[in-house]
Amino acid sequence: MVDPIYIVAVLLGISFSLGFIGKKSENIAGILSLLALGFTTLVSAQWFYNFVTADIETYHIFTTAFKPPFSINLMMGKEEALFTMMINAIGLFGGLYMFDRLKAAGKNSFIALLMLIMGLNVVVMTRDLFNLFVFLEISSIAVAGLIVLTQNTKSISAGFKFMIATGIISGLLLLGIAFIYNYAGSLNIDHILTQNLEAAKGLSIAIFFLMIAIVLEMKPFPANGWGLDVYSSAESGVSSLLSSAYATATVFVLMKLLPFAPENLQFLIAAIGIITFVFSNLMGMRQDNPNRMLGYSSISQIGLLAAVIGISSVIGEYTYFIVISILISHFLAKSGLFWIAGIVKQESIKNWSVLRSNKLLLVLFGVFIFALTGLPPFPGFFGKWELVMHLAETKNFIWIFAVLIGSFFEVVYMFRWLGYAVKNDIIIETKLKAKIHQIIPLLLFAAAAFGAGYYVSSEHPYASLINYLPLAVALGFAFIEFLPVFIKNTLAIAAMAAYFYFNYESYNELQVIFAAIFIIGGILTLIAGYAYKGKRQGFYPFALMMFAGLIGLVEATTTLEFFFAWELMTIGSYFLILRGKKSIKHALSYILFSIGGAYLILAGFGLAAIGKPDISIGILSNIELYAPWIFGLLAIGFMTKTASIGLHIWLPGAHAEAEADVSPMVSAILLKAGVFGLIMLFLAMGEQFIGNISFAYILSWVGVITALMGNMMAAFQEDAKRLLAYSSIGALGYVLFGLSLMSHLGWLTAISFSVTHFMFKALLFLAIGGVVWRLKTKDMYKMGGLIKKMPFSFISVLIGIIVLAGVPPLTGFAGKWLFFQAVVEKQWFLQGAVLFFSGIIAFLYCFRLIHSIFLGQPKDEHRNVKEAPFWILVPQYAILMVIMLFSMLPNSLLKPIGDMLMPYFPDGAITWDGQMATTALGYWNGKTVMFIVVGVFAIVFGWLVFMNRNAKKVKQFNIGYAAERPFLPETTHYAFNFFAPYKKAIGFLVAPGITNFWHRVDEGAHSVSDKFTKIYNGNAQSYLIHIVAFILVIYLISFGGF
Amino acid sequence: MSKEHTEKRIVYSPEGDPIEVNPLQDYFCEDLPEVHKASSIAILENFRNWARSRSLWVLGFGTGCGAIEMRPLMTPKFDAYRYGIQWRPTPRQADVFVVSGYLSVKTLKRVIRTYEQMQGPKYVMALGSCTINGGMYWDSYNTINRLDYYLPVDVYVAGCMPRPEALLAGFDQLKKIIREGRGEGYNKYAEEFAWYKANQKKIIKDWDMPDYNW
Amino acid sequence: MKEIIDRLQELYPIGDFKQQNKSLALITVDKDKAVDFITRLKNEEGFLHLSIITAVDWLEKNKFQLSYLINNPTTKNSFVVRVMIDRENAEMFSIHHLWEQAATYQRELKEMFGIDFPGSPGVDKPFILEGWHEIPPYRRDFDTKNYSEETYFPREGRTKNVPAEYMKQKLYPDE
Amino acid sequence: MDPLIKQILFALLTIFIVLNYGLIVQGIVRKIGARVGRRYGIPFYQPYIDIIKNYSKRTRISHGIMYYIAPVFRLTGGIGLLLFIPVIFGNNMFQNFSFSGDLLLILYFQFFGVLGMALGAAESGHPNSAIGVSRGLSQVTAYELPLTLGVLSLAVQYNTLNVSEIVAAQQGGILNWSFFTNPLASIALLLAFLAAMGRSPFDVVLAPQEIPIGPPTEFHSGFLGVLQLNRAIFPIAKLILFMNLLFGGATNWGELIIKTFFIYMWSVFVGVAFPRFRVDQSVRWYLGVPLIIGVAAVVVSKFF
Repeated sequence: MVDPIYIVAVLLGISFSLGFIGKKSENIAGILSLLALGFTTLVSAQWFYNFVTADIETYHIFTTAFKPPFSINLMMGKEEALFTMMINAIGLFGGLYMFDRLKAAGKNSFIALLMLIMGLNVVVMTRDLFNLFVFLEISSIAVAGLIVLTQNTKSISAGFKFMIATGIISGLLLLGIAFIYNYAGSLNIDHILTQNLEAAKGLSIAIFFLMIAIVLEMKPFPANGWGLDVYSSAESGVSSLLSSAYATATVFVLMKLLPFAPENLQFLIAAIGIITFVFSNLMGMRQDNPNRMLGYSSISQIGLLAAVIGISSVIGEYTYFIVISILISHFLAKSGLFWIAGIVKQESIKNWSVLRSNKLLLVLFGVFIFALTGLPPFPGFFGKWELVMHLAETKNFIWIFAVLIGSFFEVVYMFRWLGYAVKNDIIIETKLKAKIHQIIPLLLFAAAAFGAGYYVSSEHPYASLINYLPLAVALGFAFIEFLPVFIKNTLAIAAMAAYFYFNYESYNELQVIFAAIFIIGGILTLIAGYAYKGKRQGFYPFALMMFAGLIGLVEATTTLEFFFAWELMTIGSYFLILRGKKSIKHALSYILFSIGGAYLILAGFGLAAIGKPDISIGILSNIELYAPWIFGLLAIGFMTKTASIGLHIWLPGAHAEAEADVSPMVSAILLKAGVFGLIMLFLAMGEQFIGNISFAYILSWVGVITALMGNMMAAFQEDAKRLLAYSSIGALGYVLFGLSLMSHLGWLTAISFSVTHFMFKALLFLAIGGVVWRLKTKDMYKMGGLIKKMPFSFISVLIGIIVLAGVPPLTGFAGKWLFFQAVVEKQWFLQGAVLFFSGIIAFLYCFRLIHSIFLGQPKDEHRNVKEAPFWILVPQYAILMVIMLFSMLPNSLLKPIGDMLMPYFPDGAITWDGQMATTALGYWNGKTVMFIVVGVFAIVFGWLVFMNRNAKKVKQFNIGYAAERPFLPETTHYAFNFFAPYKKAIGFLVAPGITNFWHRVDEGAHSVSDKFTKIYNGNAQSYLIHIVAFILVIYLISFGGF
Repeated sequence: MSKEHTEKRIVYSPEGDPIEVNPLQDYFCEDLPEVHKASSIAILENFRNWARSRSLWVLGFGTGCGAIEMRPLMTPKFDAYRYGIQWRPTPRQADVFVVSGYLSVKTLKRVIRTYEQMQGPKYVMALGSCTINGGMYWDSYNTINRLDYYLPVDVYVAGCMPRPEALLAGFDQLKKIIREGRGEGYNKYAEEFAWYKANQKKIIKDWDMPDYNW
Repeated sequence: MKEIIDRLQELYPIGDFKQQNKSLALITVDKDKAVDFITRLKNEEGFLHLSIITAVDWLEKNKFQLSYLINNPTTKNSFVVRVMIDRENAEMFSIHHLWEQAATYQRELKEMFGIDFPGSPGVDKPFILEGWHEIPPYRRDFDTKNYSEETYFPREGRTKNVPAEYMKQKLYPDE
Repeated sequence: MDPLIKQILFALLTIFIVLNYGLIVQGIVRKIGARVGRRYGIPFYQPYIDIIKNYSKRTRISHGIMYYIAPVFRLTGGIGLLLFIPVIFGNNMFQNFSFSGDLLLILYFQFFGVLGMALGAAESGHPNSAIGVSRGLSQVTAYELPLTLGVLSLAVQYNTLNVSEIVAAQQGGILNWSFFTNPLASIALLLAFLAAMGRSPFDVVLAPQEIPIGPPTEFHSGFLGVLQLNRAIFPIAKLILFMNLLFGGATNWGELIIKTFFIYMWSVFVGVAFPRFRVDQSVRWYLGVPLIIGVAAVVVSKFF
């Protein structure tokens, strides 16, 4: 193995030798520097590899013949190897990325780069305090040199502020070191640590200065204005060095020096860190400039790390794992994002739509955003999970709250940015061209993000259980994007079918039901994808990712697997929703609600794991502590997905704007993920109480109001898909109510209704999607009379609405019947009556849907429209056949579900006699009802045909029109504001109160963020005052001044 | 009404292809009426005629001043309900069209349209001298003289205006006609359709509807 | 009434003043000054209400007479302002800017007499008649009886009687 | 005889009796209305003549397939509803097909015909039809709420949703009728019944003078004939249901006719006395007093 001293030696040597190279030979200088950096990267990588695989001993380097504390010594351990590897890598690839920029600035810039990296390497490896100070100085001077690469007022003033600030910091550091030397009589870290620090009076002041200097290097809120100016004005490549290399080294220094600090100072550092994390992210929401936004993000991430390190005594041995996983995510993602920002060169994130001109960059951008926000499968995900778990374990609930709220703020602005990039309307003509030396680092870092994710999860005791196969298949589709839709669709269907075929036997009944909804339902909706032409890029990886998540939910045995799958599903569906038209706003609100919900789930799982030996799902069923809290957190988390009232505002837009086959995916299938979660929760935890009131009772009302409001709002929509989306909200209210009944019949209702809802909602969304496909509008009043043009779609919608409305003899009635029996049995009459009422309101929108689109007056523009594409009809008719089967033989659906529920709710089951269902209260025979209705219908129909056999077919305006004639179909088709009188009577119930509430929350957060951002006025003097005031305040706090 | 609605126009399909719309052809059924033979089974047809005569549903369409004489029919004093006569609001469900008084050309157009929208067998009862020979408007530039040139009239009730008693007598007469199987005015209309249409078109200059309004 | 006219006599060439009764007077004004005059009556003399605009066909004089009946709601006096216009290419200035409802009267006059009011809203749209292609029916040179006989299939055998004599004969044939 | 065939024959008999009863009662009600207005009025058999007349029409037009089968839906809804209700208590054969479902099936099956009819009316393309449907559906939602509460209250009282058992529980004297044992639920149900019958003041759906009889405005000839058959059967089926729920059912046809006739009179008298509500008025009205009575009924039967 190469001695690590050569890292320093080579870097120093090359940078000195660059001085001898002629003025014109920047190329040679550059290549030499890169070679040097490559060498150092390899050296540290080799050390790291050996540490990981061979578990070798820590290596010490002694610079002179004396042993420490009489000489300076360096150390190469596993941590050092990792950190130097990261620093060298960013030096190498950052240098490569900036190659032509540095070359243009002259060879001295290469020297600055090499000095920076060299300095940081030593900062990491050294065990000597003064040495640390010296090399930190060298690095910061090198950084200042790099900052002023861009010769404009902004960057020069930023460089000046940087020098001033680091000057103060160095002064403090030096002061601290001097005092320590005075009291401890040594500069060697290990040596000082062996002494009894407590004993030395006055040493605490010394350590305070030392630590505060390091903390200031991390740019804590609010004394970080100087850092932000650097991020926003320096070259992107330099910012990436600063954010990734410099900050990484600082984090390591903090870890190294932490043992110096007494317990209370450690907590103070942690508090500073978490405050920085929350507030920087809060202010990040207000940013429009990408570099400055990334600056806020960098500062916040480092703040989080400082917080984690600060409370390492609480977290214990896992600190290292958490820090490393979060840091690696940050390191890779932030450099990548800074580099992309350097290529895009847009001052406002709104203009990032230009990124669409380069697909590769767009994909990389997405990967980095996900890595940064801690979504799976990237390492940050596991870091955040472990962090929350350990904070919960030690009951630091406020910390959990702070971590999650800060992360949530970060998600807000990162995904807004991503949304703008993928979907914003601003069209900029320039085609982005990235040079090859800029692309290579990006690609390598993106790959490293995946690799690191896999590595980190393999280190984790439970993460290694996660089934990566579905995710791998989904990602695999990213590599066959060049294939036409037909092949990809077939492959996707085959993959899902094969997965189901090989696995379903290992599922229990509940899992089979939901796996069937997820996978068979998924296959059905995928069939509609054959209707698309071309390549349909960016659809299959995400669709399959969503299904991978759904499958993961069903299969999850640990809470970590469950959460992983939940996040995966969220990501996939986010992109599917983002594909729709005008989706940018809706997709953002979708991801925000989903991630907010996911964080609640995370917190819930964290609380659940307190005092438990493992994290299997089963721990939910024997919880002693905080049970109502856990139940509440998890229930609300799941209810964001089922879009219960209050949490529903993301749904209508998201589902309505999606594509023809995506709407059924997200509406008929995805929502069931929330149902599955709730079922799991109820099964595990049973009834929970707040005081005397049962949670189930509260949820029953939530479900009832959701159903009522969902249905009522659906009745007043003009947009067909929005109508169906609101109807989904209402239907999920039914399911929630059914579950909250906590009885056999209630659950039977809920689960069978979930299945039925999947069928009719998929049917309706596909049929309406087919109509919209042909008509290119979603407004119902612009349609009309399409029954003659689209008879097959009409039949689908007809059957769909009959099932939806629950009118016998079709299978929808089963749900209504069961539900009524369950209500009477449970004696929740008021809820039952309101729910029945909302079921009747469903008639309103059902009729409106079919009337406005298929009946009434055909429009002139639609004379030549064709029936919906064949492949969109195929799944509809497959579903239709199943509906007919279940209608004829209701026990083929209900009996297996009832049997499945027997172990959980043995009382009150239905007795079956053939197709005759009997409960304690009533009875129903689906088959005879069907026969009677069909029989009577046939006879009456025969009679009518006999009477009216020679009826004259007439055209659309042959109507008795008060002796006049209609003139235009548009003015004759009564469809707009169809339920005007109804709206007049009870429209006040559907005033957009909840939407307004969330808007106000949004505005409030942004205006708070605005207030705080104002303290950064760009003035060096005020930044100085911030720093001094900060030090003073911290001093007073730590020494009891307050 | 304004003319542009009856002229040809171009609309564009969702794909942007032009579609030519010819309102008269495209919105209205263009077929001509057919003659419907009475059933050859005499007893059946007699039974049906009895039912038709006992259930006369009148279209509530007052064309002229005579409409005011129709209202008292439903009051306790005359009570036409007892003869199975009642008013229907839509031509689709009505059997008898009572043309109550003078007809301007403009109204005639609506009357023809409405008459054609009724389902056969259907009957026309014309009130007052105006429908017989023009009455006091015999030399007006805008009022027709003889209704039977435009529609097949089954019963005329003379007078200016006829009182409700006369109307009842008219209904009685109509019943007799129907019972005897002579209430085939609508078949006559179909048989001599060309002649009726020519007469109608002679005075309705801007003919902006199909030849037969189904 | 007379006082008003006396006052305005100097400004407008007013001819043929005739006090029909206590509250109604007829006056004739030149076509060019008519709108000006009516405007003055409305704005300064309180004749705020336009009751009707109608026309008389003076076939023999080859003139149309337009009569504007305007009313002062406080004094309850009315003027009939008469304007004589040529029968050929009959045309008159519109007063719809004074009273909106004038446009309707003007539309009717255009249809029935063929008097044009350029600028009046919707004056060319058919008002009552649908598809009328003859000369305007209220002109005296339009022979309505002849038109009716040619167009509307008169019933043969229609006879005319003097009602009183006919009824006498019918009821009391012996006397 | 095969029991199934016997059952079908009895079902046909039920339909026949109810059809005739429905037509005659229609005529009688109109006759009573005439006599109240001091008119002589129609002959009581006038509804028969009207139906025969409509079937005797020689021409008919069709606006499309849904329009064509809408009357079939409507009549199937009426007949089906009748067949699912146990008509005569204690008579096995006149229980008809009530073994195939309980009260809930009946409540939901009502809508089968309504929705089918609404679809057909909509296909006629007439705006007045669509307006009528819009009004009708709005009104349905409103009166269903007190109706449901009343039914729930009865279900609690008798602890069953089986109509036959509800009737059985009311046997043994007038005072055992739900009308007396559960007056609040009865009031709620009878108020809902008014709109269910579609008579004034809740007849804005048809509104002959305003939207020429609303949904069926384009129906005529044979189509109208089928609708008229339904108009005879459907109200009687509803009457029988209310009789079963509130007035102890009937043990023979005579009792049935007397009871249903008086229940019918309730809606007739209200209709004669009150003018028509607008839709928003009737919706608001049903969400007021009847709703409160319904809630009270449920609360009372749950806790007392």
